[in-house]
Amino acid sequence: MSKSTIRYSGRTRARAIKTFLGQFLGYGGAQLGLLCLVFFLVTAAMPNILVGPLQTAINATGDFLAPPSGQHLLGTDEVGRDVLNLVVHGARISLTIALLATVISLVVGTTVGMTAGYFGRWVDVWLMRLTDFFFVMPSFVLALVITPVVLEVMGRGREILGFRPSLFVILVVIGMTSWAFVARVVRSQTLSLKERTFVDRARVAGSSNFSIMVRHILPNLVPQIAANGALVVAGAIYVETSLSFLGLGDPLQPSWGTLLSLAQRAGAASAGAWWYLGAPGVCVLTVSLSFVLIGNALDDTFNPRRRVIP
Amino acid sequence: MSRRIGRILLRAVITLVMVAILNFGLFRVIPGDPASLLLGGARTSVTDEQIEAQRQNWGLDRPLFPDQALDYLSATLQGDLGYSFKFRGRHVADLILERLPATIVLVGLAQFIAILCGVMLGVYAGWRRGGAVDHAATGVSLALYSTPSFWLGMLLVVIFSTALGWLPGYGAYSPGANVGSLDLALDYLRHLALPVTAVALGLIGQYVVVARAAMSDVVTEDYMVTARAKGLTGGQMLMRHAFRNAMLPVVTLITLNLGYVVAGAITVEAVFAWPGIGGLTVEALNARDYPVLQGIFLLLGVSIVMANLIADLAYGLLDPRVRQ
Amino acid sequence: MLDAADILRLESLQVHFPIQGGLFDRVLGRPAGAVRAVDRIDLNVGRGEIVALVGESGSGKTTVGRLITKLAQPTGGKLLFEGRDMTFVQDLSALRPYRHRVQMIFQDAYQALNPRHTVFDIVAEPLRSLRLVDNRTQLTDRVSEALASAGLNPPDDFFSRFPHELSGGQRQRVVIAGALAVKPELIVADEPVSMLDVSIRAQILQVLVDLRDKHNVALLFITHDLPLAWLIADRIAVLYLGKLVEIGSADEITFNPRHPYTVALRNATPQIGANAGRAELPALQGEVPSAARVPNGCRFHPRCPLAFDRCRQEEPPPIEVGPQHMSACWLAK
Amino acid sequence: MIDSSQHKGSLLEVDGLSVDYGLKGVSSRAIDRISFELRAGEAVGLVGESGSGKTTTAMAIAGLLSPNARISSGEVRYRGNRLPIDHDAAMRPHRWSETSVVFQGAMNALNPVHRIVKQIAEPCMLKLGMSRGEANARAKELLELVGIPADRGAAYPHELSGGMRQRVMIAMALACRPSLIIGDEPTTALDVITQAQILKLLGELRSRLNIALILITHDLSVVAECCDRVMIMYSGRIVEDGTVAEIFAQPKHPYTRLLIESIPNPASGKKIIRPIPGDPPNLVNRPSGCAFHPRCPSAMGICATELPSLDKFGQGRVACHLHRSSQHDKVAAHA
Amino acid sequence: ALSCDGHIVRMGANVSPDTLNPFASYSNWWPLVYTYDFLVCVDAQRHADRRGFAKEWSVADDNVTWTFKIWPGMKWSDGQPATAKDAAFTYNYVRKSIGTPNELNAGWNSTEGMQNVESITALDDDTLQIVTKSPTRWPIDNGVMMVPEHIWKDVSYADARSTFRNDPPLVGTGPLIIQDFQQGQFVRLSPNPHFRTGQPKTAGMVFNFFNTADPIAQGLKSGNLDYGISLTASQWADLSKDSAIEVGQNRIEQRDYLAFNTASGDGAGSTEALQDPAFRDAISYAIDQKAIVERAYQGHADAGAGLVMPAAADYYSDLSNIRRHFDLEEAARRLDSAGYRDVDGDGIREDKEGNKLQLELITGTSSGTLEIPIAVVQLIAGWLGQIGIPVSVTQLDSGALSARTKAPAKGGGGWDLLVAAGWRSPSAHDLLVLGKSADSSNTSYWSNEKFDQLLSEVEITVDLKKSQELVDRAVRLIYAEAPYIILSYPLMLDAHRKDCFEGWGTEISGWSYYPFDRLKSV
Ligand SMILES: Nc1ncnc2c1ncn2[C@@H]1O[C@H](COP(=O)(O)OP(=O)(O)OP(=O)(O)O)[C@@H](O)[C@H]1O
Ligand SMILES: Nc1ncnc2c1ncn2[C@@H]1O[C@H](COP(=O)(O)OP(=O)(O)OP(=O)(O)O)[C@@H](O)[C@H]1O
Ligand SMILES: [Mg+2]
Ligand SMILES: [Mg+2]
Ligand code: NI
Repeated sequence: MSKSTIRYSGRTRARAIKTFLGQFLGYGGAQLGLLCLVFFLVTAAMPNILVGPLQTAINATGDFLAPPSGQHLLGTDEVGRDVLNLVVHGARISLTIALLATVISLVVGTTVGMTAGYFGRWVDVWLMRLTDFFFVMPSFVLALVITPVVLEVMGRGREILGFRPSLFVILVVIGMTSWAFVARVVRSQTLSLKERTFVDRARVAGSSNFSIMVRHILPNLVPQIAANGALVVAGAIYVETSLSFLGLGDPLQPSWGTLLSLAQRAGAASAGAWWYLGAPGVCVLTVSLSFVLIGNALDDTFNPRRRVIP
Repeated sequence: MSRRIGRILLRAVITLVMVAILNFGLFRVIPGDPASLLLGGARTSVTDEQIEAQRQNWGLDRPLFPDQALDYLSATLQGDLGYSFKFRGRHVADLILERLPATIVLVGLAQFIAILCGVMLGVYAGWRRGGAVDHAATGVSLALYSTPSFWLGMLLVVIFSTALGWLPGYGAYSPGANVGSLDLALDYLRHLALPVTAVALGLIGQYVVVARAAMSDVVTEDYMVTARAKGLTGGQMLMRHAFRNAMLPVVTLITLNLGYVVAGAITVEAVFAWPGIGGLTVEALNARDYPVLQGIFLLLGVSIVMANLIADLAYGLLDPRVRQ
Repeated sequence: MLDAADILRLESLQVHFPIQGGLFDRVLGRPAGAVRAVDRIDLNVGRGEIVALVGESGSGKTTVGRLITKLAQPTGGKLLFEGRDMTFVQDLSALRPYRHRVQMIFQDAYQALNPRHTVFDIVAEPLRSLRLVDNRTQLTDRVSEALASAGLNPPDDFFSRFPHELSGGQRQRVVIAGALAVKPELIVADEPVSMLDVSIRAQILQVLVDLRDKHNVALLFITHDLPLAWLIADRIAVLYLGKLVEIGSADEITFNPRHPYTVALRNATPQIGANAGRAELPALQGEVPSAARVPNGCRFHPRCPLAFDRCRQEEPPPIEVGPQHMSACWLAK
Repeated sequence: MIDSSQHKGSLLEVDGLSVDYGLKGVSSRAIDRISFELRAGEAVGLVGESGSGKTTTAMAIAGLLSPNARISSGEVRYRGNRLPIDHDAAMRPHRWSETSVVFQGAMNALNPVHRIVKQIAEPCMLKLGMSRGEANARAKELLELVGIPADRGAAYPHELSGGMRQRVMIAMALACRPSLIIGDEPTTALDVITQAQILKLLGELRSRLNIALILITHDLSVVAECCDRVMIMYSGRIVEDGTVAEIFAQPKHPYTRLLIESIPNPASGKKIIRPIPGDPPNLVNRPSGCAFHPRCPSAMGICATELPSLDKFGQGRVACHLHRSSQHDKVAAHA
Repeated sequence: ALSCDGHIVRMGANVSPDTLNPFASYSNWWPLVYTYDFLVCVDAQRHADRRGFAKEWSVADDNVTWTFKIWPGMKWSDGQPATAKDAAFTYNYVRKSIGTPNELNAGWNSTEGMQNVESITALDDDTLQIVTKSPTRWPIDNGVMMVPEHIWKDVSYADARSTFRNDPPLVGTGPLIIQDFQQGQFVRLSPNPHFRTGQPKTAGMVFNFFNTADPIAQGLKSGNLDYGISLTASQWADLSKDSAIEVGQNRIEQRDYLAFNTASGDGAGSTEALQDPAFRDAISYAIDQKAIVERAYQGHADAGAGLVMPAAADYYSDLSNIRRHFDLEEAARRLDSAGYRDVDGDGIREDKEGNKLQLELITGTSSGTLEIPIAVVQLIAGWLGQIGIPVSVTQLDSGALSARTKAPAKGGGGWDLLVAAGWRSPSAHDLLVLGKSADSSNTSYWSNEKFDQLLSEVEITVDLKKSQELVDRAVRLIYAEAPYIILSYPLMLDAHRKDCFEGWGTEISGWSYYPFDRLKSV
């Protein structure tokens, strides 16, 4: 009998995943978003195969700020590097930052929001004041504060998994500043979830607070988290870009944000170098749009109320 | 009702005190000594003694806690934000007040436009969910929502200023324009056009998304069926019954964003060289001008807390259920 | 009534939910109001006894159930389980043995099941949390057994279903199975059948009665339906605004009610066929007062057709009006 | 306008009405060829298991079906005229002034952000062309009528108890003096005392204003108390239709009989009555023949293959092979 | 474009004045120098037609007594007479603050150099005498701005160095008077009606300040600006195509350099190799200054060599006889022979302790007045990588950068390589201060007794020839030891429109101001 149960649940999961995927993929937005994302992921996975090694000033081949041509499909930058090459290589960092920062902020935000909402009272009051504070704090101020901390922790000049400290700074900053938003959403949802009878039932069944939070509340937060996750991704790419804009990027590993800020510093806008500004910008736009589309579709899929309306 | 207001006020006060305390600490953790930084920026030789003298002058040599912290708190309570390090001789409050109008005009106007257009579009899209307007509005607004607004700003400059030359791309006025001339207002408006567009376009997306979601929730509510059963026309149902209910989440967003009116759109202001709080923030940040940064941050904190306060109170007005 | 066989005793148990006082009130030390949801209730349940708790909506029935299952903390009085004082036990590890013996069937079967858990997980949850089984085989056996006894046959058909794949009656039975799986000695059943149509309703009642008959399980059956209470219970307790106004054997309460509120309840029950001799009393007037503003004197007096001056000033104590029949009314004697 | 005398006072005629719900491409028939007639001032109860299509029938008559519903056959006539129930705009003049609805959950059916007096006054202003002052006066009058002090009119829905909200809904339903009120389980969530008050009120108003009433409930005793006639629904079809007295005294359809038998009755002794075995049928693939046959204690071979039609039987109608005059003899012969 | 009707010169610049108080200000002094005169205008030493507060001056044979003749009948812009007493007041105001808690050492008018002053006195209204303790060029080199006594006599030291705002309109003796100042936005100047050689021809001048160069280039193109400075190479190239615009590039006193962290003990870099002159020498061969100028500066710089930049014409030498040439193989060879070999053959060299070399290069986000193009860093990292020394780059904002490059004793250090820039006056001391032991501007922490001695000798030398020789010795010494590798001397890129004004000069330098006051409408 135990075997049959395991078989059952295995089959159930598979069935649930299948119906979920079926519904999810039924949305045009989800298809489009996934398509874009897969495209960028592939790009990020093998930049060297697609456009050759990353160009720096030392192996740049083109003219300074040459407009798009057959040789340089997206033109060149102010040191003569091929913009297409830069954009393709930038995908990896930008996507990593966006995804990891999103994970950080979702984990922190969900934990804080759920704890505050579930325990209430003074835990709630102080956690939410803390949240308010991070809500108020401008991300770049935080970036300046924690840069030395991260450098200290990582050791000077070290790399972790091939990423340099400045990337970690950006990751941590985005993670830290964007969780407040998630925490608010999660908390309000938790407030209503914890009043559900099934939580009471779990308590009568002898479950601990931790297991109630993990087994009962968390799964019901999934639609919220999925929907907001998409917004956080868009926000993360955005913040990464503006941090680079303030000069906190890594000049040897250009992300799309760094490229935008380089373009700005080189005076691309007033010199009319639209390709230099446009290429990374369109990439940022496309990726965050595809996440928003996927998040929208996830929200629609998970939200039974939305499903009824055609 | 008064209980609710009391509770809301208490929360606001707690947040403000926390903002003030952390405000003090945070800016002192940032590496870089303002004295050496500023003096080092000069093209003259600076001796260590000079730096030390400057540190003394600014009180930076005293222990962070409690001396500097208490000084800061007591002065802040008295409304004295101190003098700027960088712009020597200027009261921080003066500096901020000087820049505030430009930011409020820019972001305020952009918010106004975005709220107007975004809410209208979003409400209509949610009302006719699945329709042509819905698809178009949602698509465009999602795209706008995902666009970094400073990039949008740069594009606008490249297109409308550099390439077409229709509108000025930078600053708030034409250099050398005569003060007091009637054209000045027109000139100001022309300069305002592009930055306002950039900020507003970025915001519209948010409003459309939220208003649409709220509206499509409201449409499924049972009282909308009641309204239909009563024989109301579509317009009557929308205006009399759906709109006010759909406004609840939108009001939250509006007030949250209103808090940011003060902070300005830092990156957009940088792109357009708009003389607002955003520019001041960047300058103060580079110079480690603690008093100014603290002032801006305090202002931001206060305005966000106030905005939350307004949100809570407005909620009470819109939704009688939370008035208890 | 000091029956040694009593499994549960409530001694002047009360719950006052504070009405959140505002900042100004707190500063000024003004006392904030309280919802007197349950107001000094004395009640005992014997082993293998079915006691029905009836009353209007909002009279505090569910709250009594939540007190017994330790989901709410009483603000006064005592909760004795087998003579042991459980009033202040709150620690999870100390509560576990109690949870093992006292279970609750929740009012709303749609709310009480986590939509993301399978039936198996739902029923197995208390077994796992209370560590009642050692291995997977045992667990599966216990779950099947519980589902089967709640009338869900064959059990493995339901293991992998999610709540939304069940009909209302099946859901209600899953909730019941969850409580039964623990093999408790006392079940608080909160309106387990109010939302069901007659056919499913009868099926579930039968299961509960069987439990008592076969396993000597005690049952606190909460309902607002007097005929239903009569049908299933040995004794009936009538609750009005958080206070027990009458208690007695099922037949006594049904056919010989001594409190005007019980009479009103009985009269209001719609019946099929000719309703001979129904209008003993004029119908009740007015709304149920809020539990936050309990009237002085007898709390029923504003709506009582028989109220007189004493009712408005003094609260009547419970008076013995028959064998095991108490009524809190000045007119009961 | 067709001469009303032609219709012998019949107010509403439902003729072969079927409604399908489309869900993710699968369409399921919620009600199937329902026909009945309602006279002015008559109260009819609609009873059946959960999911048998009671709400769907009511909403179809009121033209308030949800967007994924489709009327696949039949029509509804009101005072002899066809009602455009699938056309929102065309229905509009009819709404509330002729047919009003008391929705299942009064909690959600009232707009939470408007004062109740405003919500009651709204149809008066729109339908009867009253001024705001007149409408408010009328709203207060209506509130008094349903037993709510007029000064409570300034309250918001959440400030009222469930019973009061239900009465506000009823007051609202009466606002335009309709000829037909549809009450969809107006008392399910209420306790017996409040329920009794509301039912009494409805009964009084009905006789005073000659309003026809369709009362949906799963509680047979409620029907017994305040209806003239009952229609029993099972799996999207009407299986029996007759006067209250007749049906409770002599149920013909086995389902009706089981339903009535399972009501506890102190007079008949303390005994839990054997429930109807089995589960309600699935809408997407209904059992062939009579939908009740898998659970029917007196099912015959024919029940599994042939759908019994709703035929006149005695004073009412019944859809069962046991009670078809032609079939009757066969059954007898069988035995 | 806007019409030229206003006859107001519209300037675009990117560093905004911090305050108009010369005792407190130290950022952009451009607008201030139009209003206040130096005693001897810096231009005056090279351009005969430029004069400062003093019309002429002389020094006695003892080399310590200086006599200055103030312009007779000169007036402050408010009409009050401007005399030698005002000059004496200004100097003594600063001098007397020495040793007080509020010593005036913060702004342009600073006590620097005053320790060497014996006395400053106004002999009469037209004559000022300065006596120094030892021979020095300070009396004519100093940058103290002459302020009117009748306004400043009541200002306390504490106020003067911090909160006194000196609100416009100012009172000065310069050609253009600041009338209006909006922090971070603009400064408006109008002609001084009492200017000693007659009122300037234009109707005034407006400085507009921007944080980036984009608005400046844009303003020039659209005709909203007449003059713009700090342009990027791309903008400059773009503007040079416009026929209404004339672009220019000028030598300035900035040098962009690569510094090694030569500290040992606290604050040392990741490897002791940095302290080894042979290692630094070898690396110098791997830096191609010509390529840097071509690629990173797009030609708008002079290739770096020694400490002295070409703009400091008095001391410049291209060091041709000792200059290292770019040769990666040579660099590798020298590394090998100095003991930094790739022993384990993984392409990365090890230091003498056997640790793999991995250098951290730090650089700022904005550095000096002219930014260092980020391509410089890419090139350096690339070349070092090619000779087996991997380099990681950390970009820091200016605050963090200054914190990390502080002296180890003050908590700085811990980095390996630094790419930075400095803009100093072309005086002998400022040129050499980069190598002075324990000086805050010596970011390599390099310390050499001989160099320090040469520097202190230079400080008390009045004779140009002699100081040139001393400077040359010091420059060669530090070049050989290579704590710094000078990368380039960037050129300042500017442009002006030709349609409204004429009389634009050709030369611009941090220490001479561009003669905008002499512009005339077309
Ligand atoms: N957590 C709480 N805080 C404040 N008041 C509460 C709380 N829980 C219940 N009450 C109040 O206590 C009273 C009794 O509620 P309870 O749920 O016990 O009623 P009930 O008899 O179960 O009603 P029903 O038949 O509707 O289920 C009500 O007035 C209710 O509003
Ligand atoms: N919007 C809908 N979309 C799809 N199916 C629906 C929809 N509304 C109702 N149904 C289905 O149609 C059938 C009839 O529903 P209806 O609401 O008419 O039942 P009911 O008799 O009123 O039941 P209850 O007593 O539970 O209110 C049910 O099986 C239900 O699941
Ligand atoms: Mg209850
Ligand atoms: Mg229904
Ligand atoms: Ni023009």
